[in-house]
Amino acid sequence: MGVEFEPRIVGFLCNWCSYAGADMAGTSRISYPPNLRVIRVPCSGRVDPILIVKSFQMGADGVLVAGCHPGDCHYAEGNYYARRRFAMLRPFLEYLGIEGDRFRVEWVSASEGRKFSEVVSSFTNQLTELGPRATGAAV
Amino acid sequence: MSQIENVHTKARELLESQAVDCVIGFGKGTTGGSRPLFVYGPEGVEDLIFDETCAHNLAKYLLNRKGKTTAVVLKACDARAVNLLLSEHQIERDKVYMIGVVCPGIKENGEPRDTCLRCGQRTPVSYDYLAGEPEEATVDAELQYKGVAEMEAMSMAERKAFWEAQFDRCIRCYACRQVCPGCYCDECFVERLDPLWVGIRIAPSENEMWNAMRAFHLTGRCIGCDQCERVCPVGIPLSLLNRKLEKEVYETFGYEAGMDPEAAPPFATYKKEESLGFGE
Amino acid sequence: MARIGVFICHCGTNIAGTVDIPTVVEAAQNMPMVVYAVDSKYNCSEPGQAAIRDAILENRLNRVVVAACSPWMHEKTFRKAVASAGLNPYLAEMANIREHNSWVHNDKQAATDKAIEIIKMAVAKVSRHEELFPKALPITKRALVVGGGIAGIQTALDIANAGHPVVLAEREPSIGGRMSQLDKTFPTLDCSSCILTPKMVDVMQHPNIKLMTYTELEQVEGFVGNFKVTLRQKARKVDHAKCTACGLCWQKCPEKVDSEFDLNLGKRTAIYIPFPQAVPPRPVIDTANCRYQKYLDFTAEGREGKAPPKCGICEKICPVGAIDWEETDELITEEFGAIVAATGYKPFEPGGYTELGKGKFADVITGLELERMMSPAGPFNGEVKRPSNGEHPKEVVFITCVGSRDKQRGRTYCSKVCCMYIAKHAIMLKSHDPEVNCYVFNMDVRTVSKDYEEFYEQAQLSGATYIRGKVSKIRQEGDQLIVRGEDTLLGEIIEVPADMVVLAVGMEHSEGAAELAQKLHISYDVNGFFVEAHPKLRPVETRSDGIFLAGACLGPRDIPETVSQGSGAAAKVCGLLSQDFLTTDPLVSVIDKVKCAGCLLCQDICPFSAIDSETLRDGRTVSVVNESICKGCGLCVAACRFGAANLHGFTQEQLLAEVLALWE
Amino acid sequence: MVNEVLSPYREAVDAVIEAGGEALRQCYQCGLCTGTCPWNYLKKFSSRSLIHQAQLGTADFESEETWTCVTCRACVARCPREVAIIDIMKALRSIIAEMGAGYMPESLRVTLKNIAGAGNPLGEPAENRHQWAGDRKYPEQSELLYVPCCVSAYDPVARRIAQATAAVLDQVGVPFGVANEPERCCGESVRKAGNESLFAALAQHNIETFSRQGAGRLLTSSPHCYHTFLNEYPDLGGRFDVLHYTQYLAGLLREGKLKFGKELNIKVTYHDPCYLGRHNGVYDDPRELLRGIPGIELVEMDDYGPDSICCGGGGGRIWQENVKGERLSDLRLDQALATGADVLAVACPYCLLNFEDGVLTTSASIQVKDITELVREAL
Amino acid sequence: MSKFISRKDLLSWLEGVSSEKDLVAPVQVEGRLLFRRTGDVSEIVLDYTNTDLSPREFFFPATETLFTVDKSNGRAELEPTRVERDTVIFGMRPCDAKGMAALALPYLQDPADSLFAQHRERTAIVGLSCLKACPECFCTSMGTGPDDAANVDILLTEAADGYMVEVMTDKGKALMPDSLLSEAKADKPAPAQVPLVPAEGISARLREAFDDIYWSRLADRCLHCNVCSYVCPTCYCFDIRDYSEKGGAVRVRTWESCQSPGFTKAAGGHNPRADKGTRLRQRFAHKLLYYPEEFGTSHCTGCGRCVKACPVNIDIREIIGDVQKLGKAN
Repeated sequence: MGVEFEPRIVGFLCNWCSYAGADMAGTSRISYPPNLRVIRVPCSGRVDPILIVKSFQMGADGVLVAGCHPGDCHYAEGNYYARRRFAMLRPFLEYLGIEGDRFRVEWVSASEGRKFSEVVSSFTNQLTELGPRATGAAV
Repeated sequence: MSQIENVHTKARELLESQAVDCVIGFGKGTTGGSRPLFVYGPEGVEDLIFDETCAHNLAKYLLNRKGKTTAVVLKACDARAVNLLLSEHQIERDKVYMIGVVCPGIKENGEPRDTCLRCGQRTPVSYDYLAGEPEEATVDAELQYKGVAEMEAMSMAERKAFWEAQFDRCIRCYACRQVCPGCYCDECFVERLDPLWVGIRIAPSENEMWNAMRAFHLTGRCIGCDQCERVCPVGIPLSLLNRKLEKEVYETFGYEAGMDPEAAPPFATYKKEESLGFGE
Repeated sequence: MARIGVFICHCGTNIAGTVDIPTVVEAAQNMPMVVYAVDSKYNCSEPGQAAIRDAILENRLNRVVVAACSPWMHEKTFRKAVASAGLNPYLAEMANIREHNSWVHNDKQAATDKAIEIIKMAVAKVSRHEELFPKALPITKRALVVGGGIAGIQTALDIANAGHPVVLAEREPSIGGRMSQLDKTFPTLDCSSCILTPKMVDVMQHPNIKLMTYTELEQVEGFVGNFKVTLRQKARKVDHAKCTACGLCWQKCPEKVDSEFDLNLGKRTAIYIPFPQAVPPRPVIDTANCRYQKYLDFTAEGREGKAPPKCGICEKICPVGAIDWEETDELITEEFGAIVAATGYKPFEPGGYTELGKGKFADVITGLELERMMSPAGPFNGEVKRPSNGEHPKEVVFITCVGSRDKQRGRTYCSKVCCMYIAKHAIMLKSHDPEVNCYVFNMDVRTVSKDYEEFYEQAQLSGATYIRGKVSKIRQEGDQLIVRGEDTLLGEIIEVPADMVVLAVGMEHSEGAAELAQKLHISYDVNGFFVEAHPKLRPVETRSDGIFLAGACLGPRDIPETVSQGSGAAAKVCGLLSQDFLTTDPLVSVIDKVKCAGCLLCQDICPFSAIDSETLRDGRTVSVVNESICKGCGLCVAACRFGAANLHGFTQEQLLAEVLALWE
Repeated sequence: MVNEVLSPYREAVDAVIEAGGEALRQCYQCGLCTGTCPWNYLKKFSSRSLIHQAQLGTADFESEETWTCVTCRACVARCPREVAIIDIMKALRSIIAEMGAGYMPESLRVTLKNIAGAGNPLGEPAENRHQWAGDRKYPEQSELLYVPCCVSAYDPVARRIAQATAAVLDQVGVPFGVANEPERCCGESVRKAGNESLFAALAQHNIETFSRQGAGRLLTSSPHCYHTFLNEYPDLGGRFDVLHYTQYLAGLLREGKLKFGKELNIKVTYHDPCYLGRHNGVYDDPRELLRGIPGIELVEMDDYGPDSICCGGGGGRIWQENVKGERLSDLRLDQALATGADVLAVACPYCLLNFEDGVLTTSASIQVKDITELVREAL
Repeated sequence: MSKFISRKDLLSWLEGVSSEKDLVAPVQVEGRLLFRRTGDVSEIVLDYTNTDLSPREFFFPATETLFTVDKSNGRAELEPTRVERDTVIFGMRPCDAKGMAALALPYLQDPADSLFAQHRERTAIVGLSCLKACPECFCTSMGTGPDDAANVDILLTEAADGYMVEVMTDKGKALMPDSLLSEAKADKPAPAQVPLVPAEGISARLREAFDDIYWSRLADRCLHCNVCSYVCPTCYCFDIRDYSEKGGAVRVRTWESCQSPGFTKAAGGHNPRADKGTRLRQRFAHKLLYYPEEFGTSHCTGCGRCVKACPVNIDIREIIGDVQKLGKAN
């Protein structure tokens, strides 16, 4: 093959915790692989599942949604609703033929720069191991 | 009196007393089966039939009759659709008169529908008037998620190939959507221009996006009438999608759509302490 | 057509050190709708901002992307810069190529490629930006304080003194709260009622304060600056406008019941004021115990058997005819700009500690019961007596942390005040009776405020013996209680014979705290205490704008802290009410009435109850966002299948554009 | 004489934590455990000090105290920091047991050797396991499997329990099998004595045996077996429906399948076994069963239910000698005598043995009976 | 006497065709019978009444890129799509063949649609006459018939052990040279008996019944899915959109239907056929009135697919009957 596979990851980060956590990783200069493309959202509860499905349709190898830890949502309960939606979406994606491991939901607080970098690293590694999504993949 | 005679009597009474403007029920079709029948006056009441060919879910038609008083003949699954529409504030309870019928199990081409084999309900969960004698069917628990379980047992690659082959046939006629009592958007996401979620191509990628999102929009809302699958002109097993989601919803949240119009649907509520497998 | 300008920041070498800026500039120039792309050493510097301003004017730019640091850092800066060129500030977007890129990647090629894509996404997003305008809303300059304890009293007085009208609502017949039950206060040993009563009177007499006792909060609608609150004035059966507080009724009432105020150690009558210094000094009739009311109920229900006596003495004796048997609960709706919850705490109920025998042994009492005993106005006229035999106790054992710091009882927190009130009790008991010996079983002694450690020392000097260890068992031997536990310093089991045992019970959330929180749309923690907006920086605010907190409803507090918080909450309220208009953030949700099918799911899930229903002329009911309440979380957008809800600044179109930009 | 100075010994702390005693970090030394511990009515035993020594790594592995705890769980139930004190005790013991360093009571050492060798604490030949049943042969294959516990299978006194239980089951007419020769000690006291590897081997063996016998439900006489099968075997893959016989019989009583024919006319007090009560919250079923026997007046002791005092047999103590005057069973017997009861009812073979001993040595005028014996008498 | 080809020879002929051209034939797909490109002659179904979808997708594909825009050279260049391969559709029923002809009339009217013209040009139709009618058929009432050879290049009629062959066009002749054929030994079997529908004068009746409440009552039942249009061999409505993709742009044409609510929605929001009754009427008026008026032939071929596929049994045969009565009543 020669060229190593570089997964493309779409990441929806909640503004208050995870986006700030990613900033924290930056300010702390904690490096991680460059495969994630970040879309800032106010809350993980803002992430319409269709955006995730659309990302996969376009060809994303992985989708990450990161929000405040349950109980710490800036909007008190947004991530609780998000959690329910994603809990249904993940098995559904698997059912359609998209490995559940390609869709990650993580809780990263504004102070968890290290955790953020670990999440991106481990997700990138995991997706590299899974390999590219077969073309014509469902959705 | 037989069930259909009771329906006739009740329909006549409702129309004569002008308690309702219209009774939606089943009439005889031209190809040996039945079809939806709209009766606007007592004189048409005798045309109403009910038998094992009455496959349609008439609850869908209530969406076109907002603000008008309507009586509707409902099988068990159809009554759940009414409950769904009630819980989603699409119809008003006092404008709908629910004539429940005890369902014998619907047959297609003489064979029972798979849906009906899976269904333990013969008597509607809700009704204003029940035309038949209540009864319940016993169902083999294994049938409940038959098909879904087989899908789950497949490998990822097999499942992917399976759905690719299925969606490849889709012609995007939207019959599945049009017949579904849970699909009533003014403008379906698939037809929106901005945001353009799905292009207009009738092609694998678009077909898959369409079918996947349509099913997901029914998460916790599908009442299992499987009309989508019944009307699909190219025979895509759509209920496999919906039933997978209903299985997840039931196993995770213990919720079944349309059973109780007062119960909070899964996406309308949450429990702080619930563990759904995301990092906690 | 969008004319987008892209301004790429070197940030010194912070970005330029890792990202090949010329390549990025060139790539940006070729992006769709980009008509201008340029780099700058420091975009955020004054010359950097001026360059943006000039470029907007020269190139007739109508959208701007600043590729630099995190929006957390400079979003406001660049919005201002854009606005200074006459453009709507919300037409700017930041591409974070520093925190999310140059600072976390070392490979120059990868970081450059990533920077280009980040900018591409921002360009795609900004092309869908719209002009947004904040709104101004008038404010109702009036505050509601819920709870008439010392926290609520202080809050109400401070707001009223600043010139704003206040309604102080208290559910008991009198204000005063827990503090009014105390005898003395630590560490100064001031008489509690001596310092509290004047404040209570101030409340009653203040022209800006409307006092509503025996009143509960029923419902809260509206939002910051414009709350509509329904209060339930419970039926008092006494016309307070007529009553002169002569006291004849409560002196003559024949029905004696346990006094809640005295923790059932004393009696009160069925028509009563809870304590002599009650404010307002007007009685209410306890209808559950009133003889005449029982008679009325009996006849009204037409029950059989012997009717209760037809009493009505109060009515006969009242010189002004203030007794009103017809009076019922009344719902009063008022408008407020701000609400303060100061609903306090209740003492922990120690019955679950079977080994301590509260309820089984009469001489095991709680600290608050001891307060009532020691109070000169209390049921025992200030004499401390053993409930079992009425004798003065000589050996008194105190037990700390009852219902505090105990996971087994689900009470993990320290109640903060118990150590100090035990010290106070020990000192006071000794001063009541020099022969008393006090023993304090404790885990730690916590003396964390001004003069507290000295006060603890004073208690020790007064003769109290502190034993380190938790009590494992109390048993009765003769007429004494044997208190057993390990003295952990000796490492020996120790047994102390006692005439009386005082349990230093902790603080619990007040009755109905969760219900109140739900009405106010504020959060409460696992212990039932209300949650502040930020534990350090916003200690008296909540996440619901316009709703503030003070005192022990937030968690265990002593009086000084409670009073400070009352003043703090009052300052926050005054700050709010001093404005004429509220400016709202335009990054809020909006619901398309045509697309909305009226399923109302968004209303169920909106954490701020910011979505109302509206019935249109065609008869359809749809959801409408109240922009003043909406906080812009976007939950409604993700929940809306119809595509009716959208969130300014993070629209579906914008987020989709960002996704698609990656595959352009 | 040079004064010995203590200094914290990190490696020893780590060893305890490694052995499962991580809970010690939570302890804030309030001493409630010591005060609660029944030993302190008889002798000095400060569990708090022991934990503190473990916190500092200065635990004395040569001390007898390591083996004192009866794992009765009274302290754990009250500990305000929810410290798993039993785990700490277990961890200390396992350092000794697994590493062979430090003091272990000789009698316990012998018992463990017996269990390791013969599969039962008494060191009896495995083939004698079924002797309690006399000539009666019970099927080995059964969905419902009665597991009598080594003590009631081998001990000449405790055999009463197994015999009575089997007789009751027979009379009710429930089809059941008996765990026979291949069965070994459940391993509960082995684990509490710190020997994890021996426990694992026993558990593995028993899980295989029960599975081979087709068991779906296990019926135990000993709360110790009950606790182990219920709470510890699942982690090793042994998932059975586990019932103490008092639960099972109470169930039969509720269903009307257990019927009594005789009135006993006695006053009974019931001693809660720690492993049935505090460890597993079973307080009501035994009492329901006793109250269901015609003619029994049930009276409670001063401390009962969650406050009940241990007989002294838990945590491997049953295999160790207690000098007179230091027996928890005697303390408990006094409480029982104070109620004026004719019979002290128990539901655990260890309790039975300890109280029988106590009655013998103190000539207390009370009979000790297992509940199952009373049930049999009343049938 | 007619020509004849044995079944065996036919299959080997098909084998030969499929090696050179795209062979399209009825194939069983998950319980449905569909025209599919196939290289495997053995999977071709020969014994059937009709396919579930019409063969129109091989002339008017569900989705087709009309042209792509290439911007790589710094200026936009339009690249039209070309039909590169010859196609042979085997097994088309006369009703569908008539349908393909009906489809061609509007598409080839000046100015002709070049893509359609290419499809048409490069496609040969091998028809198969019907010996058995399906219950929904009414072709004879719509200007064609079970053995109508007018619109095919070759017409086959099943006979013992083989097929009677009628080669109708030069294209047909080139495809199936005489050398493959023998003289038939028997007469051509009788075609299927197809029930009649009273279609005489229906155009005029429809015009008279234009404003009747009949349509809105019929629409009560109609779900307004696109099934009828999409199974129909002659419906030719489409939608066109441009998409920018991967640096370039494409213009895409797909099937659309007069039944979908947005079909006639104009910019600005006005929709002349906003209600379901007028949309439903449009379909039947187009089939039986507007098209016949413009092109002089029926736009319905009586294949019966819409009758079979309609989820709520909206039956054009019944409507023809009803409208005849309505027209007269007025």
